[in-house]
This record gives sequence, C-alpha cells and structure tokens, in this order.
Amino acid sequence: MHQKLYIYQLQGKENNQVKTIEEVQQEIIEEFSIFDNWMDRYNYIIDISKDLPLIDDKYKTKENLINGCQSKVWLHAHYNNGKMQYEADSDAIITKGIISLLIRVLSNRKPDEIMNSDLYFIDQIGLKENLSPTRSNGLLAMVKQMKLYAIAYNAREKQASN
Amino acid sequence: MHQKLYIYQLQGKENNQVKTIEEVQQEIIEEFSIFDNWMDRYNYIIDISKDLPLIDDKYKTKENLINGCQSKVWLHAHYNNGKMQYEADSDAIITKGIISLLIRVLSNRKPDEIMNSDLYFIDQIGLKENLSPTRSNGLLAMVKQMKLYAIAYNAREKQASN
Amino acid sequence: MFDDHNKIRNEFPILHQQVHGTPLAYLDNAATTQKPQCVLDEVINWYTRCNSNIHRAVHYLSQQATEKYEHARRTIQQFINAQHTHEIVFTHGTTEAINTIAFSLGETEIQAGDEILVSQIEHHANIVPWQLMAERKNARLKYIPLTTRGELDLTVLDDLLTKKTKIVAINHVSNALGTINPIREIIQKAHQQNIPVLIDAAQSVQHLPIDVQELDCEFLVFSGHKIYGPTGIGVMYGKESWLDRLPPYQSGGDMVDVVTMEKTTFNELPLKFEAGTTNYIGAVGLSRAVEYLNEIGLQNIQSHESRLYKYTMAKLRELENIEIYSNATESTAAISFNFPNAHPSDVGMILDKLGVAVRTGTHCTQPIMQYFNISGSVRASIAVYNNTDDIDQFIDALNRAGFMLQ
Amino acid sequence: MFDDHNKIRNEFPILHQQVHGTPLAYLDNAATTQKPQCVLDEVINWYTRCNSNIHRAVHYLSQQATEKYEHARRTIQQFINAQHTHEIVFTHGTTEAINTIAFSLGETEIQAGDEILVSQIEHHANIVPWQLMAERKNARLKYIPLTTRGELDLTVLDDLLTKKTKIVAINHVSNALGTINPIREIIQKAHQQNIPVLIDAAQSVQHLPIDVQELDCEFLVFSGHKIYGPTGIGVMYGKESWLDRLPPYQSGGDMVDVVTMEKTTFNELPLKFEAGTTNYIGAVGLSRAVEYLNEIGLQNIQSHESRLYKYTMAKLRELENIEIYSNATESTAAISFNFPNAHPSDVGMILDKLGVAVRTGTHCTQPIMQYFNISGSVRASIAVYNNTDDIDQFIDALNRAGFMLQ
Ligand SMILES: Cc1ncc(COP(=O)(O)O)c(C=O)c1O
Ligand SMILES: Cc1ncc(COP(=O)(O)O)c(C=O)c1O
Repeated sequence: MHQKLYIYQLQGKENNQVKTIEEVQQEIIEEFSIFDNWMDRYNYIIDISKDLPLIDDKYKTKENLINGCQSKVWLHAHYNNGKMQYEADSDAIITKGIISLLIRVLSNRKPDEIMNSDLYFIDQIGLKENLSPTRSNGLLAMVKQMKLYAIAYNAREKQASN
Repeated sequence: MHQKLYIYQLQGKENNQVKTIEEVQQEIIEEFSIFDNWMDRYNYIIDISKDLPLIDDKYKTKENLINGCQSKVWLHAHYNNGKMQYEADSDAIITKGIISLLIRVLSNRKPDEIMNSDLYFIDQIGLKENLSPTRSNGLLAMVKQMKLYAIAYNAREKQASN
Repeated sequence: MFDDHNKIRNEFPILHQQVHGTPLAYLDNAATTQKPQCVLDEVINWYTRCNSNIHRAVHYLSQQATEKYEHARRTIQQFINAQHTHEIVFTHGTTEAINTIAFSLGETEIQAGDEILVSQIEHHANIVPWQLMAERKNARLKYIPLTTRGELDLTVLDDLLTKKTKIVAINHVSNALGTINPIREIIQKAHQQNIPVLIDAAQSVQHLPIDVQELDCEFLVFSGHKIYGPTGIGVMYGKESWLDRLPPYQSGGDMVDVVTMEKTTFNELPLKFEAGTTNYIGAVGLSRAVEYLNEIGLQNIQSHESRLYKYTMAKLRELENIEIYSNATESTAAISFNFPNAHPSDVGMILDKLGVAVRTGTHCTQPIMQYFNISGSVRASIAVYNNTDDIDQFIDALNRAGFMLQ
Repeated sequence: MFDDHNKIRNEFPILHQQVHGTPLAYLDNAATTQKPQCVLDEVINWYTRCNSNIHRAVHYLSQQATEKYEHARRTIQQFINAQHTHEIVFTHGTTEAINTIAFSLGETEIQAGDEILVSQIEHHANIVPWQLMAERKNARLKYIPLTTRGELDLTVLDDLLTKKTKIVAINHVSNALGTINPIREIIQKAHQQNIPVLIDAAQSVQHLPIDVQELDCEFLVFSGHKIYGPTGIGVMYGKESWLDRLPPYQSGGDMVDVVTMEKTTFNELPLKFEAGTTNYIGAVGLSRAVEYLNEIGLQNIQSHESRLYKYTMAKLRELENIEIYSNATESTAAISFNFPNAHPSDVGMILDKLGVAVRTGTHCTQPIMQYFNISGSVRASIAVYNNTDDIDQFIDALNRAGFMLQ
C-alpha cells in the first residue's frame, strides 16, 4: 500500500507546477483518507520523510536553524524565475515527514500565492496539533518563516517593477 | 434581666476567693445559658465591659500593650500575697467584656492554678473564635501572657523557697 | 441592569446559606468575590478530563491542557484589549505582579537617587514592594497625597513628576474607600515626561470596562479571586516593549531557553515571566469567570452595581452618628465608615452575628487610616450578586450595632 | 502493598478515559500527578461553603476559611514532621520557594566571592535562581558532577565544600533520571562546615517518607500539583532560626506589621513570607491530598511503586536497542531512555497515539542532557495509581515505535 501511495505522491509532485495550492491540498487529503488508523498514517509520514532528501547539508547552518524546543528544523529558501523554492529538514522524523508535505504544497510557487495560502490540509489529515503554537517542534515557526520569505521576495519584486 | 445578672456576677466575684477556677467557669456558663440569642449575649458582654474599670491609666503603657491586628489590649500583672492580680483593658468593647470574664476567672489566684488552667468556658459560652489563633484581637496573646506571668512568679517563688 | 437578578444570584451557591441562623449578606467582596457555578464546573471539568502539565509535551492531555491555557490567555487579552497575546503574563495575583515589575524595573532602570511615585491611597501591595526596591537601589519613594474627601490631590502632581521619576504606580479603584482615581490624567501627565505607568486594577476590572490600549498604561495588574475566579491566579499586562526590556524576575522551568551550568538564556514573552509550573487550572477558571462577565455584560454589571452603591450610600447617610470616609466624587463598590464612638471590630462582630459579612480593620491600607487618624474602619463592598435585601439587612444590623455600642 | 489497587485507581476519574480511541496509560507523573476525587470534592466544598479571604476578618466565613487554612498548615507540618507550624510557608510551588530562598539569602548572607553549591542533576528551578543571584552578588555557582550511572560524584564533595560555600541546594530525587541522591551524606558533610542545605523534594515527598527533623536540612521545598494536590500551591519549609534570619522576598498585604509611607515593619513567621492573598483554597486541597496519602499509607505507596518501578525497568531492559540513562543504585519513579536512532519526540508522538502519555525532551534538566550528550530523552514516570497494565501498554507501544522508527 505504501508503495502505491508513494508513486501516487511522486506523480502529484510532478504535476505540482500546474496544480494550485488548493488542488495539492485536496490531493493530500485524499491520500490520507485511505488510512483508518494512526499507525498507518505515521508509517506513511515516516516513509515520505525517508525517501525525500530535503536539504543539502551545506544549508544546515545555524542561520537556517529554526529552534523548536525538542526537534531542530532547518529551512533554506531561494527565489528562482518568479517562484519560491524551499528546502528543509528536521532531526525528528515525523516532523520531517510533515515538512515534506508542506514543501510539496508550497514550494515552486509565486510569493503571493504562498503569502495568502491557508494550509487547511494539516487540520484535515489530523496533524493540526503539530502546527499548534503550543507544540514546540518548530513546524509552526517554519511555516511562518516560509511565508515571511515569500513576503520579502514579493516586496522586492514590487519595488523592482516600480 | 441585665441588672439581675450583673448583681449575680458581682456576688460571684466576691466569692471568688473561695471558688475554684472550675467553679467560676461553671458559674459563667450558667449565666450565659440564660441567653438564647447572640444580641443578648453581646449586650451582656458589653454591659460587663462598661461597668468594670479594668486598668488604671498609668498602666496603659507601651510595655503593657499586646498588639492585636485590630484592637489594642493592655495587660498589667502583679503578685501579692502569693496570688496573681491582673488588670487589663482594650479599645474594643466586646474584647473588653471578654477580658473582664477572663480576669474574673484567673485573677486573685495562685500561679500554679493559673498555669494549669483550661479555659473551656470561652468555648462553652460560644466565644471560642475570639480565642482562636486566627483572630487577631489580642485576646489569645493576652491569655498566653497571663500564663507566662504566672509561670514567671511561680519560678521566682520556688527559687526563693529553695 | 438585569431583568432577572435572581438568576445571577442563583449562580453562586455559597450565597444561599445561613450563618449564625440568619441568611448570609456577603458584603466583603473587595477582599474576595464568590465564584459562579460555571467557574467551579470548569475547574473540576479540567481536573477530571484534561489535567496535565502544560508546554513541551507531545501527548494528548498535555496538548489539550496547553491549548486551553493559551486560550485563557487570549480571553484575558480580549477582555482588557491588549494588542498582543504575549503581553498577558499569568501570575499568582496582583501582589506577585507588582513585585515582579518592582524587582525587574529596579534591576535595570533604577539608579541611586531615582524616584518612584505612588500615592497615599494605595494597597500595601502597591507600596511595600516599591519601598523595598527603593531601599535596595537607594531610590526615593514619593507619593501623591490624599484630600479629606478621600481623593488624590492632583494639584501637586506636576511637582511630584520630575526628571528622576522612573515609574508611577497607582490603583484604579481604592479597595478601602472605593474612590475611582483619575488614572487617565495621571497617565497623560506621566507620559508627557516619558514616565511609564502601572495601574493596579485589582479593584476595577470586576466593576469597570478596561481597555489598556485606550488607557495607554505600560502595565496593568489584577487578581483572579477578586473577579469571580479561583484563588492563586492573577494577571500582569505589560506593553511588549517594556516586557521585552525588563529582565526576568522568578526563574526556573519553562522561562528558559538554553541552560548550562555556567549560563542561561531566556525564553520569549510571555514565558520569560512565567517560571515553573503555572497555575494552569487557575488560568482556565479565571478565563471562565471572564467569559461569565462577558455573558452578563460589564455594562449591566456597572449599572446594577452603581444603583446598589447609591442605594447603600443613601441609606448609610440616613444613619445618625456615622462617619463616612468615602466621599470622592467618583467612586464605586466599597464604602468605609465608623461609628465615632465604637471600635470597628465591635461593629464587625455584631454584624457578623446578624449574618452580615463586612471587613473591619485597615484593609491593607494603613497610610489611609493614618491620614484619617483612625485605627481602622468598617468596609462594606458589593459585587454583581448583591441586591437591596443584602443592603437592607446590613443597614438593619448597623442600626442594632449602633444602638448597642453607643 | 494494596489489597485492592483498583479502589485507588477508581479515585482518579481522569484515568478512566480513552485518548485517540485507546485507554489512557498516564506515565507523565513527574510532570504532574492526577487528583483523587476527594481532593476535587474538598476544593469545591470550600468554594461552595466557605470561600472568603483569610486572616484579619471577624466574620464567620473568613474565620472558617482562616481556620481551615491554618489547619492545612498543621497537616503539612505533621506530614514532614517539622518542629513548628510556623516553619511551614505556603508558596505557589517549588519554583517560587527556591526563588524566595535564593533571593532572601542573597540579600543578607552572600558576599562577593562566596560560593553556592548545587549539582549537575538539578531541575532548572534549582539552578537558574542561584545563577541569577550569584550574578547579582558576584558569587560563584559550583556543582557536584554526574557520573555515567546518573549518580552524583561525591568523591569531589569535600573539595567543593569550602569556607566560602554559603548554601548547598540539592534535589532529593531527580525528575529526569529518578536517582535518589545521597542527601543524608551531603547534609552531614555540609553541616560539618556549618553550611545550610536546601532539599528540593519536588520529586520525593510523593514517593518517600520525609522527616525534616531527622534529615536536619535547613530548607525543604515541594509542589502541591506533583503530590496529588491542586495547581498553584507549594510548600517552603525552613528552620525557624533561618526563616527568622532571612529578609522577606515578596511584599504586600498580610506579611506586614506597620506600614507608613516611609517605612514598613514585617509580620511574624510564617506570614512574613506569604505576601498578598495566598492560594488558600489550594492549600486546603493540598492538605486533603496529604491526608489521602496518609490514609493509604506512604509505606504502601512506596512498596507498590517500587515493585512497579522494578517491573518497568525489567521490561525495558528486555527491549533491544534501547539506551537507559537511569542506572543509579538508588532510584524511583522516573526512567529516562532513548532509542539510539530515533528522536525522542518521534517516540513520544507514536506512544501518544497508542494512549501512552510520557514526556519527551530535556525535562527542564538541560545540564543532564548535555552530560549524556543527547538532545533529550523519553521519560516514563509512575504514581500510586499506575498498574502493570499501564506498563504493559507502554512496553507494547514502545515495541511498535521502535519498529516504526528503526
Ligand atoms: C526536581 C524538581 N524541582 C523543581 C521543580 C519545579 O516545580 P514547579 O514547576 O512545580 O515549581 C520540578 C518540577 O518539574 C522538579 O521535578
Ligand atoms: C487595590 C489592591 N491592590 C492589590 C491587592 C492585592 O491583591 P492580592 O492579595 O490578590 O495579591 C488588593 C487586594 O486586596 C487590592 O485591593
């Protein structure tokens, strides 16, 4: 089952360029709807985290570190051809799996899409508590940071075009 | 009614020399048993406080002041013919009335009687809370001080007779 | 105003009892308020379903407890209209909040010779921490004096605010006299000289709507138990810039970032000021109390209490031979008085036996008593659940006490 | 041991619930304990019948509340066998108690160059307040180091205790590792040089009988919420001579004697250290919790917990690929471990979904984590209501987590 889903997910990823944030979120929700218990869901998240190399080691710098209380999260952002590219990693594997979902939704998009996005899929697939301000795993700070990068590049773009 | 009780009480006082602490306490309990409500009881206590001059003004010194949080209590003790004599006063009238009861029970007695006395009448006539360590009206401190004086004179007496 | 005031009264189970064989008239609300059933239910509900130490844990109970706690913080934020949630720090009460600010400010902002301005109408909690800090730092404590009406004498304020004044700390409503102090004017004058202002709102949040952004005060503090909430919880509001600037007070778990045996760095706001396990169930209870106030409406409370206050004052003024110290133009909730020839504790003891709970003594405001040259006073103070029956019982009892003690 | 352990378990309503569709196995007791029904009933009972601000009032409710509060103090006194009731100070928790002692001691007993001795096995609450005080007073913080078994290395104690050491502050039981520290030996060595000792008993009063006169420690502190009592209440025991000698910490109402605008004198013990409205309902709840412990018997608790602890340890040791940091000869209640290749928070998240509540992270003991060179650990900790079912569920869940994460 995991194998199948994994391919499905990679296909999803290839189509990312044309799909909207909305569509990718729906896609992930659908993927997760197959699981009827937590262990399967976590197994899947762990799988995702393992197979995707998320960040180049050279970007695992102190500047890119978002310090959560328990797990470390690194985020590296760059801007390319009008689109944001995100790479990230964590020393905790479930966090890393969730990161890979977030990147799948947000990476390779225009800044204003990202700025205005509402990441409801997290809630719908039952991972809401992971993005709660009270869960200090660095994920919420990471999403905030992703949006901040988008805002920054958006502002730069606007200035350039003025 | 007050008038009658008052006379009764004065008679009691005259007989004090022969009555034991035990007997005077019983006498007071009997007196109070006539009242079936608090206002009468307090009226009586207030009466007692008014009619008995408790302490000479010259003894209302700082040294004789027992500082309660709300009301002031002065206590003066002296030793005469083998017996303790107490005089006391308070700026709060109910406290003063209770003091007059305490003096009626304890004054003009041998130190060792006082040291070992158990003042249960306070409880029985419903004034227990006034002698609780949590009620800062100075009464508890006064009783302690009365006993301390008795202990002190008792020790002096023993030493002298050795 | 309330269509059905009994409905409110029925929310408070403790009021429906007899003491010494008479119905209870509880008029000691400035000392502490009673708790509505919904607050008690909420406390038990959280103990029974979700009790778990907050922050840092990944398990369900802790997650729920943490979210509830942070929700309580937001409830308080909205209640006093703070700009940021992290400007709300949970303390154990007003006293701890003022001690925190006095200490932290003292550590970094106060030099020898600096001045701290309080007033003569303060509760000891807003005097002694400043006194002790001033002593430690060789600073001076000054105060705005009282007038015979029980009001602050603002004519001297300009002289009292100097270049050396580093903070002004004033209560909003006096617990002893009920005076509503002119905090807007004081804040404005202090701000003209860039002096921060702390408002002790222990006696006002339960009676008057508060908006910290409109008031523009730097700090505002209050206690949960005086606003229908549990004991052991309170609030310290501080403007973000000030809370950021001040060093922590108590230290321990949760308020730290990195701890080594050699050196510690601190957590962000508000946790920097919340050392150790907070009274998280207390915070939940307090936020339920605030929600309850919101449900019945602070405007309604205000008009009910103001009517009752006037009723009480009018009845009291009819009594012969009474000395009332609460004569300020603006006042609420608490009234202090004496029978000139009777000790307040005698009055209190007789009232008690007649079912009336008032406070007697100095009300933790000895400087006010010293000003009026009295050893203490009788204080009656009202809350939302009091009614004219309570007041009538109180006045009857006073009549009897006055008669007995004259 | 208990004839009928289920009877105890049934006293704790919160345990009988499902989380994520599985029964709850609550093994986060070192963070906070659950409350027996009798404690909750007592709290509600007092709010519903007798809530009133304590001390200084003459009315019935306040009198009752005050007596109950002072009775609670006596219950605590007897529980730890203090010599005097006034040696028991109610605080809001262990953290506040340690902050109080660190501050007060700092003000009058610490000179520049003096030394404070703690250990590497302390909770942040017993490190940071000393660090900050040492910084303020130019004193030095030294520590007894750990060994790889998770024990204190007493071989260096003689060298660490110098003429400049002004206090030794040590926990009795480590919250992170469960190690029972050799406090008798430490107290004895410190006393040989007339150095006072503070015992942080936050993790021991609920597990082991404590007798402060027999221990002869100068101070001992603990938190109510970790001993089946309410949140927001704690205890600071101090020998009379030391409490008399130290200046007050927080100031405000109740702890003062005479207050003028110029100068304040302080109340007697224990009120000198209880500023403002205390959490008097919390104190009543805590004393009910202590009575509950007395009813079931601390000896019984100890033998039940010790059996369960050994059971857990044996089962854990059977797991492959587990690293256990709790290897002290004497230990109780808490066990810290990791799967070497898995992040503790991953383990905690999986356990959570399987109904098992453990804590993961640094447990407010970063120096211990630094010593073992780990970013955190998984900690399971037991209480009187846990049983072997809880442990079996925990071990099953660990097996699954280990498999998923390897
Ligand atoms: C050993 C130890 N000391 C101190 C504390 C701090 O206790 P509290 O947070 O209740 O103030 C704890 C609690 O985690 C502890 O385990
Ligand atoms: C105006 C004022 N400030 C401060 C306090 C102290 O509050 P707490 O005792 O709850 O800390 C009180 C309570 O009596 C008060 O009335």
